[in-house]
Amino acid sequence: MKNIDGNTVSAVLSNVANAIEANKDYLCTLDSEVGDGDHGVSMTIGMRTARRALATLENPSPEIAFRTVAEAFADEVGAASGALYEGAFAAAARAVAGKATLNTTADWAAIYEAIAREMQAIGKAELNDKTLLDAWLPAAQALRTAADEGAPLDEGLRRATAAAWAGVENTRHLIPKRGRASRLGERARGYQDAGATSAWLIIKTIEQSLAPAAE
Amino acid sequence: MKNIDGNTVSAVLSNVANAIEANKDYLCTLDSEVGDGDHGVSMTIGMRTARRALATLENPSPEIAFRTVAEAFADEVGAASGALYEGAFAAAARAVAGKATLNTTADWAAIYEAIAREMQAIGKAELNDKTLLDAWLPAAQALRTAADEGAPLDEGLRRATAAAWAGVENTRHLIPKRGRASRLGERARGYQDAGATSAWLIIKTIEQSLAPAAE
Amino acid sequence: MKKLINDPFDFVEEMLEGFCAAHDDLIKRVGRRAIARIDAPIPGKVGVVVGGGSGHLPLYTAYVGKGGADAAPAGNIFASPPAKPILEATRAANGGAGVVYFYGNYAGDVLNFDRAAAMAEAEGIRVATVLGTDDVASAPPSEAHNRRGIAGAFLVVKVIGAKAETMADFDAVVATARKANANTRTMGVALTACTVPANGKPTFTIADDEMEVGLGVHGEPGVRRTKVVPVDTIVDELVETILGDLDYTGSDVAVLVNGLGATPYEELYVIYRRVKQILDARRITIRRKYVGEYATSLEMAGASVSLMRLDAELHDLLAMPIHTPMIRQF
Amino acid sequence: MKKLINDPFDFVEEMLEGFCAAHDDLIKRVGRRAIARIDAPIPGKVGVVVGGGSGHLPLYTAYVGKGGADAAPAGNIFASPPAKPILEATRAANGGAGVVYFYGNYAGDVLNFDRAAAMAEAEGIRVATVLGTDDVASAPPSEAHNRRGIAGAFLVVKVIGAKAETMADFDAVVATARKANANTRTMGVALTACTVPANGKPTFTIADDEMEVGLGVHGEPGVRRTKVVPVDTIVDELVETILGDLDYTGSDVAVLVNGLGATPYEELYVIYRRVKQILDARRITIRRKYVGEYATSLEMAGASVSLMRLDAELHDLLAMPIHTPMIRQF
Ligand SMILES: Nc1ncnc2c1ncn2[C@@H]1O[C@H](COP(=O)(O)OP(=O)(O)O)[C@@H](O)[C@H]1O
Ligand SMILES: Nc1ncnc2c1ncn2[C@@H]1O[C@H](COP(=O)(O)OP(=O)(O)O)[C@@H](O)[C@H]1O
Ligand SMILES: [Mg+2]
Ligand SMILES: [Mg+2]
Ligand SMILES: [Mg+2]
Ligand SMILES: [Mg+2]
Repeated sequence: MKNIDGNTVSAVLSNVANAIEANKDYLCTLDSEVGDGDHGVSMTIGMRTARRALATLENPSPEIAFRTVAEAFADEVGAASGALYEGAFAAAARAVAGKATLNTTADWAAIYEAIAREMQAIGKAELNDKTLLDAWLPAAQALRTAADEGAPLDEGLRRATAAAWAGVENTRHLIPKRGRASRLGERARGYQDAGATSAWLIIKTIEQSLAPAAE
Repeated sequence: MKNIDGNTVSAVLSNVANAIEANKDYLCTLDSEVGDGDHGVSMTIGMRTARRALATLENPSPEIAFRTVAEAFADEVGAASGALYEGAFAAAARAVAGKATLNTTADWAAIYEAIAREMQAIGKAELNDKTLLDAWLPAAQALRTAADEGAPLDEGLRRATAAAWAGVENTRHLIPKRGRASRLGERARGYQDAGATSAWLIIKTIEQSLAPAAE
Repeated sequence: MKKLINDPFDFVEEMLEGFCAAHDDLIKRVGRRAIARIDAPIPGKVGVVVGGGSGHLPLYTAYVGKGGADAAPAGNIFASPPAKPILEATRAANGGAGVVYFYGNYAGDVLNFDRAAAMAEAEGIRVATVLGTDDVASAPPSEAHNRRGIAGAFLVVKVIGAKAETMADFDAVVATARKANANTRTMGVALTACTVPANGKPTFTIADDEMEVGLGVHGEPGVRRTKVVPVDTIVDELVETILGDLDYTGSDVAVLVNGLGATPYEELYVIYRRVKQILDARRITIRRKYVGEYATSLEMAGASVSLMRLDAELHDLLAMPIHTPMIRQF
Repeated sequence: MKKLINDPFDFVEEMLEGFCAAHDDLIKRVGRRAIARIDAPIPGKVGVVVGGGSGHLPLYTAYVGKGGADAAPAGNIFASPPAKPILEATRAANGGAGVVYFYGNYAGDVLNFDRAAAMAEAEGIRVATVLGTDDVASAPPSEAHNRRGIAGAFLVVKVIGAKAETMADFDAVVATARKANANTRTMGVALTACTVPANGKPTFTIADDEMEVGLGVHGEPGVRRTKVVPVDTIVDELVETILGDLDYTGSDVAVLVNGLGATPYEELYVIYRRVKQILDARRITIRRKYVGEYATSLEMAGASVSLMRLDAELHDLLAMPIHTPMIRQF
């Protein structure tokens, strides 16, 4: 098993940027159904800016890597997703402050929990409100359970991805309670939430990027 | 042979209105190729208004019937075609002033000549400038020749229609010298002139409407 | 959708560059994504900050100027600005008498403006927020406070800007802003979709003979999709819905007929003609009228009708002059 | 193309009804198809009459007002008005000092305005005609006088209206009008077609990835059809063509970036940004700038760039105030 240091975290977050950008159109299409069609654009702008900034860092700490992403969202994004991810990545940064490596399942459980908690604090959404929390909350919970059970990191991350995807699929059956789709009520049922989908993409990319290191 | 009095002229002009309106889209499409796509609209507005006004007249003289059409164009149309037809129908009215019937080939030759001459005076176009004169000038000439040869009215009108159509077909090979298409030069070659086409429609409808009376 | 743009990700940046260059006599840049009127901040005047996603010009950046807003942050296309440019706009607008925020009631905007407000208050700037909620199609009357803000924002900003220009104090400006919004209702119809440049595909598809009634200004679904009918029939539905939502009996009103982008001005005047017929028949008196493009949705075809119920104060404030990059009233 | 209209044959009538009702403080109707500024005729002032086919608002009816034109006849969509409303507008504009006609150089307009001029002169009204010929794409320099008039008309009318407002005499107004037109050049690009309502079909078809360079404002073919390229490349071509047509070296200029209808204002500002870059690099000084919709073609998407070469007189006249239904400058 390799050390997951700040450089690795930075590489992981760059992979996330690539994954988001590769799925820009898919995320926009989902957001078009009941929203304004820009979710893939907002996430791409944030993560692209983050990737550029990450590339300029020399041996960042994990905290700095996460904070750099938070700043990219703070500077460039806006929108509902921008406010949420700015806060979420800042919370992740605080959660890893002082740590040189993030090798354990518990390390990442703390990160996911910080992200989900901060998003909830900012956006006031609950589980089943058909938002990105429907991916982040189950993912954080699955990872925490894995950590409590002593599961290795790669297994924990896999479980988190699976939980996130189940959450995404579940959004299809929900009526939105937050965000611009919330005014549509019943008419928004049947559509998969864009924000939950990009959340799952992030979670899945972290898992896959860390797989070699976490084995 | 029946008398072609003012009521007959009025009925003929109403037929012309119907024919123009039935071909509105065709004329617009022709004008779209090299112009602004409104020729069928302008002619329809003029002839519709004329038809309504003609319907209110009681036993008009031929002069009044033509003048009514001129006034409809003057009030409602504008555009190149409106200015030309306002003048043309006014000239036709002057050409038949004082006449109760228009039974002879010479009567109609005088009308077509007055129309063509006035249009030339107003628009300053020559034969082969790719305008409605490419229908009116040959039609007037054919009718005059028929009159000079002592041909009966129905035959004269048929020859006028044929000459007008030949003129319309010829416009396809011409470069426009007048009107908004004139700036296109070579690029306008190959397209049939909208104004010449509506002129032929008028000429043909007059012929067909008068056929029973002119036999 | 074809667009006259370069890299779609540079669009807002290049647009702001051109906007600021074209109007350097009236406005100035106060941040990478924030502008302010050239003479801001005005000492002792309550500052007015408006803003939201880009793609709606003249809303909101072109509402900044004398008699209008003091400053505006500009977000990406259809995306609320982040807190940072909102804070920059807030500082630029602050003449020491506090700052009033007015923007459309959208989740993203609320999140970001609220953050900025907290940051501004931490710096000692007093902030109050008034949300635009004029879109009657977006929620039933019982949830009127949850409605979206659409074109009626123009009338409300016109009122707030004028009120602040009179040097009214903070509480008075806030109270008037709330009154203006509470008396404003809008409903619209869209005939075609629009395309977020960096997305590249239309936000929705709509058949060649259909229209969407009550559509949101970002392409969010409306209340009903139906065949296109004569515009008088459409206007009847829009105005009747508005009149059924708020009691305008015997009132003076301001009318705003707003084009969404692609609809010709000629059509807007046909709509105004019908609105006037309806209001005349009901003895509702049109005291102020605005016909044009005041809040667009990129190249969307469609229009909305807004009615603001007027008291003497609202009337007089609407009648005051305004001079911004795209809104001018003598 | 879907439109917000009733019977297409009633469109212009209903539009004028709405227009006159919406702007009854500024203009009045002086014929079934003619309007005039509310205080026309102004004794001793040279009258300015502009006009043409409808479907181009604000051109021409919304150019009528203080500092603009005195009166305007309105034709059917894309069709010159007949002589009669032109004559009505002429009478309404005539304050005894003669009337100047300005309109775009189109066959139909020339025929009808010339007729009206003859009728007006028969009534003792002195008339002079200046034709708008700014479209560089419509004829080579050797035939510049045969060119079409397009959006540059706005700048020219702004100058003529201001000159007349100074109470200059007839010959002076005519001379300034000619100078204004002679110093103005425009070139445009279209991305989509427009539809004459009573026709019902687009005037031309254009592929989803194509644009027409040099298109006429009524959908007349331009000089070249080509793939859509980045807007900077397009603007470079438009501006270079204009600069190659008239010598702007070391000049002061007015810039007009005009939207044809469906193109968002945001894109117009991106265009302005590029125009400024080009002119800055060539040390051509932008003294006046206009970005917006000044001459539209119904719902066509596209834009044009106009440059007016300025001397002191043209500059000062452009800088004077104007107050019309859709054009306001303090
Ligand atoms: N209050 C909220 N809490 C959590 N997530 C939210 C909230 N509001 C919106 N979202 C998420 O944001 C997504 C939309 O993001 P995006 O399209 O980028 O922003 P916007 O709605 O401002 O255009 C939604 O799909 C939803 O998942
Ligand atoms: N000077 C002219 N003389 C004769 N006919 C003309 C002249 N100018 C234009 N036309 C005719 O008018 C037709 C176009 O008419 P129309 O479309 O109604 O007017 P506009 O060009 O003003 O839109 C052309 O096809 C041509 O036949
Ligand atoms: Mg969105
Ligand atoms: Mg035509
Ligand atoms: Mg958005
Ligand atoms: Mg025409």
